Amino acid sequence: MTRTLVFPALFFGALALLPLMTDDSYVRHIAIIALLYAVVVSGWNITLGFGGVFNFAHLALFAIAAYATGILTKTYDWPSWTGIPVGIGASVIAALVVCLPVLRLRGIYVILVTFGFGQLCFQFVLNQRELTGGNFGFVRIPPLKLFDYSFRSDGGIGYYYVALLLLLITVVLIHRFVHSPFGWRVMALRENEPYAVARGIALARVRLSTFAFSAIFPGAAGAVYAQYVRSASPDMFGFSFLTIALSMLLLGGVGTIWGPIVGALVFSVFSELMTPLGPGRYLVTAVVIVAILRFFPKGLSGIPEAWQTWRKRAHAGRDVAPQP
Amino acid sequence: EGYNGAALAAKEINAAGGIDGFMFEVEKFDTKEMTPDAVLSAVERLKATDNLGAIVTPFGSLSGFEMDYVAEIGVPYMVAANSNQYRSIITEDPEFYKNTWSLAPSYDAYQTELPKVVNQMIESGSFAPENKTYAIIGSDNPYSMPIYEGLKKAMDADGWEMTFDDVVPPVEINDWRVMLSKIRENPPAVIINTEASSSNAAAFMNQFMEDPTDSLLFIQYAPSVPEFVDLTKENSTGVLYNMLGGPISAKVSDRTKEIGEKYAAEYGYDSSIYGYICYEMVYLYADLLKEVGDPSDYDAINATLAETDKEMVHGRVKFDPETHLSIQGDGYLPIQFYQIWEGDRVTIYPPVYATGDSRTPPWMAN
Amino acid sequence: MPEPILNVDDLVTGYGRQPVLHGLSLSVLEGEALGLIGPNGHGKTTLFRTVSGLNRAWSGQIRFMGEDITGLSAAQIAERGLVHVPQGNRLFPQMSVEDCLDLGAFSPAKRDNGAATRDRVFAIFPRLAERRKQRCRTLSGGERQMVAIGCGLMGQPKLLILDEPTLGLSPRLKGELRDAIGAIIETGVQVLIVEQDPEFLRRLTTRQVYIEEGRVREDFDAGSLEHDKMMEMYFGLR
Amino acid sequence: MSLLTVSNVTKSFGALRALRGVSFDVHRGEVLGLAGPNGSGKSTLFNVLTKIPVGPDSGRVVLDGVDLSGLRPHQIVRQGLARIFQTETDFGALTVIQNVLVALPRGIGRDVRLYALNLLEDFGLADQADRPASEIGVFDRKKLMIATAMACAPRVLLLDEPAAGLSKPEVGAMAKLIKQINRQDVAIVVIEHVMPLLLDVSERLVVLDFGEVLAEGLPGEVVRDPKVIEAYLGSEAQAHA
Amino acid sequence: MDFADGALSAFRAVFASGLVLSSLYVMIAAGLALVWSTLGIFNFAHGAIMVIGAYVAWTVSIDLGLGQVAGLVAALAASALIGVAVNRLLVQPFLAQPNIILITVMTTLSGAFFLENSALLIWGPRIKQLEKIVDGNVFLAGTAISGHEAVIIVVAPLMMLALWAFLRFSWTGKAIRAVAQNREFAELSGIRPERMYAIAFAISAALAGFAGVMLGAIRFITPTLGADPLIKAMIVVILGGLGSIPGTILGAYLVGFGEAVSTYFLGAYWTQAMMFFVFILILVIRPNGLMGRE
Ligand SMILES: Nc1ncnc2c1ncn2[C@@H]1O[C@H](COP(=O)(O)OP(=O)(O)OP(=O)(O)O)[C@@H](O)[C@H]1O
Ligand SMILES: Nc1ncnc2c1ncn2[C@@H]1O[C@H](COP(=O)(O)OP(=O)(O)OP(=O)(O)O)[C@@H](O)[C@H]1O
Ligand SMILES: [Mg+2]
Ligand SMILES: [Mg+2]
Repeated sequence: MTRTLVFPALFFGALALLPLMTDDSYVRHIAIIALLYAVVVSGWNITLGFGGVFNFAHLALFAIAAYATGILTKTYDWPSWTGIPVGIGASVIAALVVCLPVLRLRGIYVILVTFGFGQLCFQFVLNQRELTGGNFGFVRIPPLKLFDYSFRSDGGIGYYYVALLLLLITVVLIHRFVHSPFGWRVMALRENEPYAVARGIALARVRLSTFAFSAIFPGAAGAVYAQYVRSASPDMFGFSFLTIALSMLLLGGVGTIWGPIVGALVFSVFSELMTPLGPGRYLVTAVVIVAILRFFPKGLSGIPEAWQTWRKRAHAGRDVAPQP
Repeated sequence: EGYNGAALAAKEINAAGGIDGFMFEVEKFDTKEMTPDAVLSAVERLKATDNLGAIVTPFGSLSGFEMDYVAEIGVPYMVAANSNQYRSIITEDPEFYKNTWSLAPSYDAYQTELPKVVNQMIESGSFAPENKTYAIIGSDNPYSMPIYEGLKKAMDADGWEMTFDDVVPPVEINDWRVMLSKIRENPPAVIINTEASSSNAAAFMNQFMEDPTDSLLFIQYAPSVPEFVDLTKENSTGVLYNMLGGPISAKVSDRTKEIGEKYAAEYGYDSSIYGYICYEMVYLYADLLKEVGDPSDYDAINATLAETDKEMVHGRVKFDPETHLSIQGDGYLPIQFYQIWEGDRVTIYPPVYATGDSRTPPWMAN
Repeated sequence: MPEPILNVDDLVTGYGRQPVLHGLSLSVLEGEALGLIGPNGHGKTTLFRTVSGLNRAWSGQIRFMGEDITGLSAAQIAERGLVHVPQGNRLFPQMSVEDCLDLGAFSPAKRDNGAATRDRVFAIFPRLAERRKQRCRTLSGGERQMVAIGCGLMGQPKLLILDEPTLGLSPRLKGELRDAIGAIIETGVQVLIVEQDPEFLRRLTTRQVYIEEGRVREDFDAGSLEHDKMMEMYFGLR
Repeated sequence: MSLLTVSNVTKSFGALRALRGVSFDVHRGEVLGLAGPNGSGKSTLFNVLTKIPVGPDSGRVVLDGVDLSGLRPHQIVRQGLARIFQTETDFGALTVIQNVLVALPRGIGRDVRLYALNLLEDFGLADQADRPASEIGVFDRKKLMIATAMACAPRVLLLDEPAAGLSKPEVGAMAKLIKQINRQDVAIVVIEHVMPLLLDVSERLVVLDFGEVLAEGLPGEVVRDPKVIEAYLGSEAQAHA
Repeated sequence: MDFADGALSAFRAVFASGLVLSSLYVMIAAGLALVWSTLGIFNFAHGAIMVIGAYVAWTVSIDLGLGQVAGLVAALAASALIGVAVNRLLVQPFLAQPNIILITVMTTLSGAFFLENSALLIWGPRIKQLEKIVDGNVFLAGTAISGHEAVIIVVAPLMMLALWAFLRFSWTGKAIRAVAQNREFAELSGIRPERMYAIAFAISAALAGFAGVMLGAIRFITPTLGADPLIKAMIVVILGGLGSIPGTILGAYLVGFGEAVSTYFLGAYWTQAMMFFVFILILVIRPNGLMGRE
């Protein structure tokens, strides 16, 4: 037990100390965004990785949470601390709505319908310009404030710790999920749907719960994101956010607790480093994604295992890869 | 192109020995997909840049939300588009945004001037409408919508009657036929399209010309983009458009001619408006620096910037202290109306800058 | 002693890191019909898949009619006349029986004889002729097994490998299938069969091999005393 | 006494009428054998009884006085009708014991893990409890599938070809297992083509052909029915049995 | 103008516009449907291949001035080559993996980004356009359309028909379907899956290239030219249903006419949202598409 806690403790300890080591606001900005992505992608991993449902509306949930937070706290003057609950609420409700058609669908159809849902939201945001700011985005969202402490002060350090706290909660929740009967049922449905139903698992209820649970994370992250960058833009429904998040997930490894987190952090740093390449960075990114998928099908979190396999085989003195 | 323009200006200034020993360096900060966090990353990287003197850009984001961040840095920030958005934010607290100044004027004139120009054409005989009807198409984005609404009001006030009204979403539109055929059912004297995307507008132009009606065609702004003519070729002859804050025609302005030639010589193709403006921004900054002497004294530079009164490629620039936009109108930045004729852009309004007369579009020559 | 038509020598293979066959050797002699038996999950199917090129051999050698075929692709091996009818197969679910059979003779060299071979298949399995236009996925288990064997025959095999052809078939179909396979052997095609039912094997094959834990355990001639003993020992059957 | 009553159940796939009005009873505590040629509708019958994936087009299914027509598939399982599939199925990524745990109904008591371990013990799987299900052998996977069905606390257990592909000794073990389960007051319906097993375990036999009940009665009588021999057994096979 | 007249001309406009759109969608969906309905792989790079086809045609026929035929040939060759590369690099290596659907979505999306951004780097951001293969306008039901579009209206369904016949009757076509339905059994029958995949992808990509060339003359060539049509084509083939070429054709005409009708009656404003809404609705009612099988 104590040993299993060493890695998480080191990980969060190091992250908690990061602001003490550097006060470069650029580094901090990247860190905040990366942490928020880690939360979003971890949430996605619940439906996509553990649940085996290709929910491509996940990033739309993130965007919906950002818009909901923005609109309620700016247009309707709700206090800024309601942002996270509002984001979670909006995201969960939206997730339940997307889940309904998905109950009947499979495979690529799920991808397309959920993606279609995102597009529908996108169209809605464009069309309701009065409410959402149309394609220019919704701007000047009030920043997060608690007891007169504006999280914008001190170079956004408050946001950093909020994001870190969110990630910590995420890890704890997902860890409990994976080791709970609910989590096993979700995985059982992924493994074999008819068999799961034949063993008394209520498909609709479990799936709806899965969606609702996974929606908590983009909901919270979307709210903080909106309050941090102080805007929500319709691009958030588009392909670019989606592919960024999907790359993170696949890069880190689907269906593991730490995979998406590692993926999000590594990918964020990587894509920032690539910015100077201009459009060329897309080429590099695309190549890297495909290469990772090709050589580490389980993502970065599968590397230790792949390494072990390789070592074992090297020891055994076999040279041929025995893949069928 | 904005970057190219700025780089060209910096190169010239450096070649001339710089300003008070300061050499200029232009660095590009990519906002990637313009997602909020990417724009913010660009700002953060800017912040971390040593010896940052000023930021020049056509516009930092569609929504203008980056201004808050730039305001915190305090560095002089010059933009040249998206005025409505910037204005709406700045007027809330002009003092807070004291470093942000727009070389583009307010877009209000887009809403009002068209009836005057049409009347001028009627007077000059180049347009003889059978009746006073018009069709209008709006494009649903925060830039075009006020113009669309304003134009409707202005036309109605001038006694025009609307026969068709529709709004298109801010996406790629390739098929205007259904809309055009509705317009053709009842041909109006004037067709107004406020579509801001040049390729959408070009598609509209081409499809209109498949079966043109006896109507004057006015497309707001989009035809000013060079590729509009490439894409429509001879189809575009006769179309009207207007532009605020655009360079004054090279035929009447030496400055425009000079920059345009330099730019073409350097990069091998003609610049769009942003190449000109960013070029001018760098020169404007050079003036400020000369006066203040210390590039790190942002407050002084901003204060001087606020006092700017300078004749530029697009007219006389002086800022409105309320909105931080350039003042528009008589003596300041003009609104210009153009008519495309065989690929040439003829300024037909205002008379002072006109390079030619308006003519009856070829499709309605009979 | 006749020349072996198929010779498997010291074959090692498996899935992932897990070996299933641990140095298996076996040969099919000219003119004989060989049967394999053995408990579940001990590598019979894996052996067949490796022989026909679906799985790769980790080490060892497979020779067919004197040629080393280790490492060739399944398609290349099929072209040489070693045809594998896999276990519990779905066929091409959306295609008609006829198309399915035709594709069995895909390689250009075999296409020419396709029509003639098809008539032969229909002669052996008249039920398929009745159902030539039906989609494979709607066929019953027994019919599907017939189509699978039919496809194998379309490949004009020199050696036909059948993996549990009676799996899940009704007793009656089992009997019919046995007769049909008998008829195929009559036409001079050599067979290598895996089957759980020793009775079935005993009536079709001339020699049986017992496979356990990825190795050939014992080797007997049918009807010998040791054979009966083995049957009793492992199968509780007299 | 009838525990499960199936009356006049029909099911069509497009033009194909897979079940054409099937009726029979399953008595409390008995093992009922279900035989019939390939494609006669046996598996389809199990599918519609459990509504996986969909229920019958028409007809009534009553389990211990409860009409199943209004229930969803998972509710039917909870009502006490559990099945295994014709091919081995499991939740490969979960461990053996988790496979059982997900199938346990709620409120079975506090120590569910112990309960599950006991169940696995009955099937000789307890020593594999913490291995991923994908790593255990074929026969064990078949047994695991039955164990998870038992975890649902069924009153009627539907077995679809439990002995297909098993070697002779394994068939014997399977027969023993079936009888053992039956002793726990669970009625069993077993589909099987492996005649020794079918005749060994079943107390009554129903034979389907073309989606209709062809024969029903004591095994010894049914296998001598000429209609059954003609449609299902074939002449020689009967001699064996 | 009286009411009947108005209704008639409305009908004509909708008909002409719908026919042009539908035919475009048929053309774009053809290649997509080939790999999707046979191999079950959704190639998100299809739109990007179209773009490259259009650019190559532009370079050869306009920039180098070698004429339209040379441009078309070069575009077909280039896109077929890219198709083979997409298959080799983005599809083949992943076929053995269990979540192949998700992985190919990801790899082909990456491929699309790669191609689009390569196009941006090679040809720059400036919009280009190809010449129409026939000049002048044609009147269709009293509405003017360009001659080029008339050609598309005729060619697109023929293309689909040819594709259908190819898959249905030719040895290669049957083998492609066989590989998709049961790869191992196909191998045992002597079919080489890699070759069949390569052929299918090459043909599919060549069709994309052709669509790109045709489209490049009536729309404007930008690196993202393919994005919007790809989404429409996606809707088309999904509505059509897996494994159903006739379904794809039906889907294309439904989407095209649906779009025209909706633009007329609801306005362009709501049409996009409408499309997605109806799309989701149809899939909820018919989870395997209009004419799809399981
Ligand atoms: N695709 C696979 N991946 C991993 N392991 C496999 C795979 N296929 C088979 N195995 C394992 O390989 C071993 C041998 O299996 P194989 O199918 O060859 O046995 P068999 O003798 O044919 O059994 P049966 O009589 O059930 O057909 C088994 O332990 C099985 O679990
Ligand atoms: N989903 C389906 N769609 C179409 N036809 C089906 C479907 N499921 C089963 N069938 C058909 O219904 C008939 C009965 O099938 P079923 O699986 O019930 O047979 P069975 O008696 O279990 O045969 P076996 O002993 O071979 O398992 C068969 O002809 C089969 O092809
Ligand atoms: Mg086997
Ligand atoms: Mg069955």
